Amino acid sequence: MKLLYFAWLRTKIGTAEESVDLPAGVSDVGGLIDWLRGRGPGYADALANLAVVKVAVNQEYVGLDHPVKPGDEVALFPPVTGG
Amino acid sequence: MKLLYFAWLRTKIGTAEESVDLPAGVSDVGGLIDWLRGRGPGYADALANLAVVKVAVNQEYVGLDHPVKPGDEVALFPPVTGG
Amino acid sequence: MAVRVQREDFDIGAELGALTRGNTRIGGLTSFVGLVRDMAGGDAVGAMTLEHYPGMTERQLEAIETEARRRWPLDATLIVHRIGRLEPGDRIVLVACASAHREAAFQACHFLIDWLKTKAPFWKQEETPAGPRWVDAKSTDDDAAARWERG
Amino acid sequence: MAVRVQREDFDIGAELGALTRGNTRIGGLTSFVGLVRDMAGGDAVGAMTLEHYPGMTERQLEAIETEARRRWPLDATLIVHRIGRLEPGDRIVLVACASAHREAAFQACHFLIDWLKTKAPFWKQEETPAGPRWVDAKSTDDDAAARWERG
Repeated sequence: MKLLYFAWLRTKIGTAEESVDLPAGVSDVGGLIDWLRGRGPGYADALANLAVVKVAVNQEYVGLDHPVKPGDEVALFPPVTGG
Repeated sequence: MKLLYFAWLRTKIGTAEESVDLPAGVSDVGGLIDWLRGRGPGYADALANLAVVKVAVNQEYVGLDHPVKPGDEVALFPPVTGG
Repeated sequence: MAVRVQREDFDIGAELGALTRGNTRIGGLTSFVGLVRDMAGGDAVGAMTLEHYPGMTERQLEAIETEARRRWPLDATLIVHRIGRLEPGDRIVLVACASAHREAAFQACHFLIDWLKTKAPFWKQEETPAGPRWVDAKSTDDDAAARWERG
Repeated sequence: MAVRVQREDFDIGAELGALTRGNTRIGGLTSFVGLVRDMAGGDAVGAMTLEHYPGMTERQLEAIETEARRRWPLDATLIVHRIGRLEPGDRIVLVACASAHREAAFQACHFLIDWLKTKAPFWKQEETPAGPRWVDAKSTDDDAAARWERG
């Protein structure tokens, strides 16, 4: 699956995009975020407060219980500030 | 005093502007309109329904009880339709 | 802070560009352009002629603009209204408000056009297949203006 | 019905002129332009950089535009949003709605910018004397967007 990070999530994690295999036992966004937190201090810091993390799967906003599967594009980013 | 008529009041009265001496006994807008109605059928027709006649004295909207005096500019016109 | 009544068309880009140029406190610019429609009340309209009360029109527009600036924190406002003969698709009026905040810019612009429509002495005469016809004032315009009466 | 994300500035007059040209059903055109302010949260801001999520941004803008057209009778809509580095006074976004009726044009334009601000994936990073700073989402923007939730 493809993972995308924007704005300060990108800065904290240190990369804009990465490809990972769907980790064993992960079936939804919440599980994926738990797994990502274990990948290093940058991830743990970026994902510490989910109140300020938005998630899109295949370019649609979703909640933490949304399923993830191989091939998905999962994006994590802060609340938007355009306009 | 100077009298101005706009839109269909002008069409019905048949003139855009005229100068008249303040008629004897006329002291307010209502009195002036009563006097104008007697000047001819065009005036009477134009001023038949005061619900659709607006009045400005010296370029400010006023009511029928507003005083009129020599030298005033009195305008009569329908509800506005700009914009 | 400008009010103009003119026969000529206006250049929206030039007008709006000039309104905000050099003022970096401005965060939002809301504008409204009114255009001549080819249908009014179900009858085909060929063109219209706009008449106004010179002098009082400018005074009313300035008073409306002053009221908007009293109610909202505005950095710039503009009202341009055309008179004379206009055809379908022609621009009639431009109203624009610039402010640090978009909500003020929206509210003030909406207020200006609503009040202009019921207070500024302009009158439209439409050319219809049955001959010229003075446009009646609309109660929906009175209702729109009344929303803002509370001040 | 157009949505664009671009680095270049836009020409307001050309954009708005094109939006209404040839459609004489249109009676009103409301537009909003967002500009970079030189002050944000009390600190002087030199410039900002706008980042977005290519693909999802366009999808979100199109979805917002579709929702506006479902709610109001619109003849034309336009959203242009810039990305990249912008300086104080630069234009960020243009939103415009044209309709037979001015109330629909106002409501829809206001709705579009309010929803864009909370739903379209753009992020601003400001340059401040203390270094770059990601702009926080504003609760007032959430409140403005929430007004329109009822549908």
